[in-house]
Amino acid sequence: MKEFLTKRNSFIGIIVLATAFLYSKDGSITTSVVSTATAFALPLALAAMVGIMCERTGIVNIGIEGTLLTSAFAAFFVSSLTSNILLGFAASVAVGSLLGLLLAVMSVSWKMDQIIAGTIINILATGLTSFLYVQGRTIPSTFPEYDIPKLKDIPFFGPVLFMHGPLFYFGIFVILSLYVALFKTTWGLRSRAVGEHPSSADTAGVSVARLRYINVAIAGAIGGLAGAFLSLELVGSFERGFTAGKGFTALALMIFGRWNPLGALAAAMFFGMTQAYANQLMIDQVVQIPTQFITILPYILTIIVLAISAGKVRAPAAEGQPYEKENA
Amino acid sequence: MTQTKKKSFDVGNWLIPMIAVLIAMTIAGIMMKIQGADPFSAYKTLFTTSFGSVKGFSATLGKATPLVISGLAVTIGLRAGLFNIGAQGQLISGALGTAWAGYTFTGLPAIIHLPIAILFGVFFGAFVGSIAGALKAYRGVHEVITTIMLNSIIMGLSDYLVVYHFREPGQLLTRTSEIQKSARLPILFGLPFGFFIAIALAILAWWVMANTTSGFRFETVGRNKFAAWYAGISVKRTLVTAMMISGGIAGLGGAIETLGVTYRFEPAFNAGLGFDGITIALLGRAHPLGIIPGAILIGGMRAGASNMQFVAGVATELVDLLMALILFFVTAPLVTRFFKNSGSKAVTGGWGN
Amino acid sequence: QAATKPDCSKAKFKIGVVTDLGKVDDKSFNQSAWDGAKAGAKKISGGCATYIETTDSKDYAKNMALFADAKYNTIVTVGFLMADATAIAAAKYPKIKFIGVDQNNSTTNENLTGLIFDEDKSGFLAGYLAGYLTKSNKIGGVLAAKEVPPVYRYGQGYINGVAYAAKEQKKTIKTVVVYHEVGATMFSDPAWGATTAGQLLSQGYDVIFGAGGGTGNGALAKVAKKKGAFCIGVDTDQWFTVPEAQPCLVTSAMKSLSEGVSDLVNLASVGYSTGGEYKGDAAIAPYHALASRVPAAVQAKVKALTPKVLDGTIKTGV
Amino acid sequence: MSDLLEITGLTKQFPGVLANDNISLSVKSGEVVALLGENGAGKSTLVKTVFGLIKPDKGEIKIMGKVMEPGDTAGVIAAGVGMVHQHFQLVPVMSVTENIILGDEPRKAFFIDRKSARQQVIALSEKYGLEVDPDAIIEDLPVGMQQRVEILKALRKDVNLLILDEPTAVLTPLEIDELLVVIRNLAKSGVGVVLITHKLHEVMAVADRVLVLRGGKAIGFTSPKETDEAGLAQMMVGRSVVLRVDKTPANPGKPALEVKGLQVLDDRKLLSVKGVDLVVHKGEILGVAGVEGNGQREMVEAICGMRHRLAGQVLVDGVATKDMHPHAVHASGVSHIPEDREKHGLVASYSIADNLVLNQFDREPFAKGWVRNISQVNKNADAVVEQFDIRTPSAQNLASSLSGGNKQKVVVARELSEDLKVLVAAQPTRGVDVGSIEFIHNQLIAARDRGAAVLLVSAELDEVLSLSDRIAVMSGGKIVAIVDSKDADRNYIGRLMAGMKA
Ligand SMILES: Nc1ncnc2c1ncn2[C@@H]1O[C@H](COP(=O)(O)OP(=O)(O)OP(=O)(O)O)[C@@H](O)[C@H]1O
Ligand SMILES: Nc1ncnc2c1ncn2[C@@H]1O[C@H](COP(=O)(O)OP(=O)(O)OP(=O)(O)O)[C@@H](O)[C@H]1O
Ligand SMILES: [Mg+2]
Ligand SMILES: [Mg+2]
Repeated sequence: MKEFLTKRNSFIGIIVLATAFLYSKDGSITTSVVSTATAFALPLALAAMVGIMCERTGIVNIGIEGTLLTSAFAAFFVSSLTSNILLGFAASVAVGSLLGLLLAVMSVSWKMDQIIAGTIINILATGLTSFLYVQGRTIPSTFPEYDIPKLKDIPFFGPVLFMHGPLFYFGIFVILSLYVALFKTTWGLRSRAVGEHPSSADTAGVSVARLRYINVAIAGAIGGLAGAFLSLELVGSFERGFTAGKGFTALALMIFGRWNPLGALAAAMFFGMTQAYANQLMIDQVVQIPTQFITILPYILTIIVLAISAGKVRAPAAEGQPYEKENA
Repeated sequence: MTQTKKKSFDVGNWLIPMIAVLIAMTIAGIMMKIQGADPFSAYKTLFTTSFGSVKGFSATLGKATPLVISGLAVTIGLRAGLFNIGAQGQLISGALGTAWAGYTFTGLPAIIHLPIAILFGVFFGAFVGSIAGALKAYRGVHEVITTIMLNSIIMGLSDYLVVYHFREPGQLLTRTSEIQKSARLPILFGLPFGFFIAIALAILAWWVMANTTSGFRFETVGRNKFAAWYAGISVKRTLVTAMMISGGIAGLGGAIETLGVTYRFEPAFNAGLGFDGITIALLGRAHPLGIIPGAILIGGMRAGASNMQFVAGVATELVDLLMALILFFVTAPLVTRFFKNSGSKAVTGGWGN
Repeated sequence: QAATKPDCSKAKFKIGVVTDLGKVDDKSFNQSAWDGAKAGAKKISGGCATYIETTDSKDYAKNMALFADAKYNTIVTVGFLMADATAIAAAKYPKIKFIGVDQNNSTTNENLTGLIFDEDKSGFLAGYLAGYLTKSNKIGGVLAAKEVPPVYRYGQGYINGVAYAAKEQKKTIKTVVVYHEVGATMFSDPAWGATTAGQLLSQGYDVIFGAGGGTGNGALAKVAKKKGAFCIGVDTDQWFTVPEAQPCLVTSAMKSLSEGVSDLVNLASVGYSTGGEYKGDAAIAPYHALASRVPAAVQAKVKALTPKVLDGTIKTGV
Repeated sequence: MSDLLEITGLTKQFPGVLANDNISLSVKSGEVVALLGENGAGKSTLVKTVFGLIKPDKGEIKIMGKVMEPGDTAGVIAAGVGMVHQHFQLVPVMSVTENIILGDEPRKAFFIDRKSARQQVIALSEKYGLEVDPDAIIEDLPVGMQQRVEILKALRKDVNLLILDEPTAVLTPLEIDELLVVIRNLAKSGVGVVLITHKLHEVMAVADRVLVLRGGKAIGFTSPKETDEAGLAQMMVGRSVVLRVDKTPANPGKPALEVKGLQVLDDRKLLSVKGVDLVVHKGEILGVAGVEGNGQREMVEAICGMRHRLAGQVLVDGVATKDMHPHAVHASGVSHIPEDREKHGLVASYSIADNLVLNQFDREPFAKGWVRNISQVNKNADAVVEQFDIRTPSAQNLASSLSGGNKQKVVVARELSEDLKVLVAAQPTRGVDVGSIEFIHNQLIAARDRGAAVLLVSAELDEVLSLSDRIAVMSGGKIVAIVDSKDADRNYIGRLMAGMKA
């Protein structure tokens, strides 16, 4: 935990306190706002996990947006073809990991510039999904909301955490296990070593290329999960430009969360909260300030928080550089 | 950097992209067939309209101009080790500033009005850029976050300003009044004047990076900020300056687009220009001159898109696909290997430094 | 987008549609306009319609010129953003009949007709219906940016419609419309639409109006998952365009875009053009399967109110 | 019994450099083979190839009779080979324990068994008498300590063959003696050892056989019995080398560099320089002796304006210099050979030529006002490469392609290639071959004789003793004694360094 519970993150505490205070004033509204926030947050958090997985092993992945878009499309397209959302889910995970592999081929095997590789994936995704998209298709159903018995009756936390669909729970599970895996397992140790100082890992007999391939592919699969969550659980449809820049916001959240799964989750939650409250301000019509101000609030807050907490964030050192054995 | 300078004069560096482009176009052609359009007439249209006629070529250069400039903005950032995703926001603020100066000041001769309007654009772009720069240098906030956030902030803010303050009288749309005649960029030999500015700027940037002490400072900070610090280069100041210049250039892009093409500010007008800049910069391997051919090529495809759809029924998305394929084949060592076995070297450093 | 696009080069009467940023299959106004043009073309002997999808809002003029230079007889331009460009083109090509969808037209060019709608009226009717359907007395809307005039008219009409119903019933109903942030994604952000709709639902809002391309559709899809809640679509009868919303879709606040376009195209084909502005019909869609959930009394009230609103005897206050 | 290691006809060509040219070598168990050679001779390349880090162009490598797959590091490790790398192979942000167990972690199911890992490390460091803090983060450790970790990493598994690439470059005399004992014991227990070092007395002390490389070629074998240090030096450089520094007595002028009450924090924000006063006169070399990590680095960086001065002053010719402003300090006539050449000294992706003007690129003649004078930069480079004998095909090559010693030469050359008032030299000959050491030493003395005040900081006690006119002993962040080199006694100073009251 120590990577994550730094005093820099004290703002999380402030949010919690603020929420608690608001809850004491109006429970039901606050509950609904926070549960909305989680819905906003999860896809962002999952997208951030894609980035963390890759960058912790030294691969910059700027193609998250493209991965989300393509896999969301695959999920929708296959579900509607086969009228089976499970197949759709499988498809999106498969497509996600395929894009991961593509990134791995370009950046690990061909040692291409990784930002370029990611950009290629993004443009390709926009073009392909829009090109293959056929209107009028619909999916048989979406993943239903499943309220976890007992837990759902806990005031506040029930609605916020335990009244969602299966992909939501799965997503949370993935994030938590990624944290554990990264900091407690041998796989995590080796991955981080590869991301920080590949030649050390190499000289210790860890295959840099292999580990990078595996992790980037898994990251892609997580992107697939995020895409499926959007199109099969949250919305139940697909549109062009469906992911609306979440993949880029995720990059910010990843750095905001200092390449730590829990950090990124918190950052995403913070982001979701500001969005949900922005909506709430409109709903309650308390303020007569222009909507633009409300909508840019989250972004401004993010910058302010980072400026104050002066996150001298440190990226994995070997990130972005292809590994040449010879220079070991 | 003596290295990079040699690169651009090496024949292989021109031949390989050519072949890469051909391969990309072949694949795109196959997709057109699948989609039921005729690739040959499509490409014929593309070339006759975008590169064949003076009118068409002028249109192409018109599209290429903002791409060259925003590509240049991103390139300058990359040189100093900064990944400026915020060209979009900087470009928009520049466009708005210029538009305001363009329609507010009346009765000025073009000689005075044009430069003033352009300066406004450069200033606001530079201002937004330097916010990210300062946050990076003095607070250690990563430029990728700040620029992504600033993009959204600028989007909302510019919109607020237009809706509540600068909106054209009696206008429903979110847009400003049209700029004065005196603030419009002329057409030179049937070609958009802005393009000449863009090229001049690219050459200047290349020369500065390769031959001046400032260029050397940028490069050094970009490659090893500790060595830079040891060598007595003010890392903080360099970071701020780099982002300021990068933003200023992006702002100039917005200015030229406003003064030469749109004649007013309207949010939709500048959509995506800054992001294309990233693609262009990478296509040009972050070389100030290297970005020009890429910009012209993509500009041509953008200019010819609707003709291809009208004449050959090609779906407009194919232009995006084509862009992706070209970037892929130009940068992937597939083609390169075929000639000399040189792995492509990275132009960006991740979020490191 | 696999469908091959018609080639009209040989046709006798050529109709060209220039879309606003967007595609002819956007389930929304571009699509309706395109359908209208096709329908119109069918009714004309030797009529043929085709389209160009604008990808850069600086290309409006260029794209119209493509049709004009190819001697097209009628050019349909879709969306309020193209108003100016269309007016200029109309002046430049007096022989060609221009139809500007969603475009107010103050010009005197008789070859340009602005096809406009009182979105506020259909919005008002939808709101009125909502006012009678709500059990929680909380009514919401999830809309694209309010900077877009038609969207704004829908929203205001809706709010006032609810107020009108509330006055009739002598009760207070809370009405809220949440607008998306203006910008590139405002019509294509279903995730936001769905999540925001969810936020409203979880606070007891039980009738929700989703208006604005994919963003609105996202809201509809979300409401469809909530038992007992109603949702209201926009522009066309979305019972057909957004089937996933059928569980909640009680009606849609429509403007008869296709009909309007098709009518004007046919007028044009006989060489007639009204010039000025042409008011297309506003209406609300049939209840379809949800008729059973709308009390007969309410259906009657709406039926009675509709003509008064449409002919303006009842003001929508927009 | 068969050879542990058998290399036959190994050849490796790097762009522009034939690093290894048909080299053959065999190592028996229980034998210590030393590799000697100038910087760039190909020593590291040879051992890296053995360890599977470099794929050879030609040649075969057998370990314990088994032919090795080129580039199969894991296989080599499995065969019982351990290696200490010249450039530390440690993950800076990770703990000592994590670094040592990396690649073969004790585990419970998927999880790392941190407890037993920690115990392993403690046991290991006791077994070999190399003391380390298992929980310390590598980047917080002084290089000497990092070197110990690197060695422990190699010794962790019971190795049959141990390769050490310049393991003693950053160790203190005591540590070196300890390490040599470890090596001898390992050999006794049947381990084969390949040792690369530039310190001839170490070779004489432990080596059974010596293979000398020059320009990638194997010049031949010898052994301590057959020759002496001078002989070894001659064999590797190809000419006779003066190993003892002979210099005229200094004639100090007035104070050039004055340090008054200097206090400095280290990276962990702990007070590491606790009030230092120093005076270096024109025309003298003041050597600072001390065990690594006693504040020398922080002191040097503070003097040179690279680290904030918590308290105190640094004066050049009586004028106070600006804090935290390297450029200003440099402009006032202070040159600085930084301790960490890779981090501060060089821009790896720059040409050698650009690196040679790194801190004067904006001055005449390398720039006229705003414009750089590239041709001058290149002219300068060709001259310096010639004069300082930097081994490279061209001054336009990237600095990253240079061997360790040659990188150091580039930095030294740059700092000495201008007339200077004060020279601050931190570890100036670390990892440099005897030929170059001689050269650099002569350069330092020449600078002194030109009237420069030289502040020499080195972990090499011998270097300090032989070069300095006066010696300051630093311990625990303080100057504990300043003695005249004439009456400086090795053991006495050694004890002071170790922090004992003499
Ligand atoms: N190699 C380094 N070692 C120690 N600190 C460094 C190093 N590089 C950068 N820094 C820190 O980052 C800051 C940026 O360096 P910079 O040269 O901009 O400082 P500065 O010279 O005080 O800036 P300015 O000249 O604009 O006041 C420095 O103040 C220093 O604290
Ligand atoms: N990755 C590389 N690419 C290009 N040249 C290289 C590379 N590694 C080493 N060289 C060159 O090969 C030659 C041998 O290098 P090597 O590191 O083996 O020398 P060395 O004997 O270890 O020198 P030192 O004593 O300084 O460590 C040098 O000229 C060096 O410049
Ligand atoms: Mg070596
Ligand atoms: Mg070496």
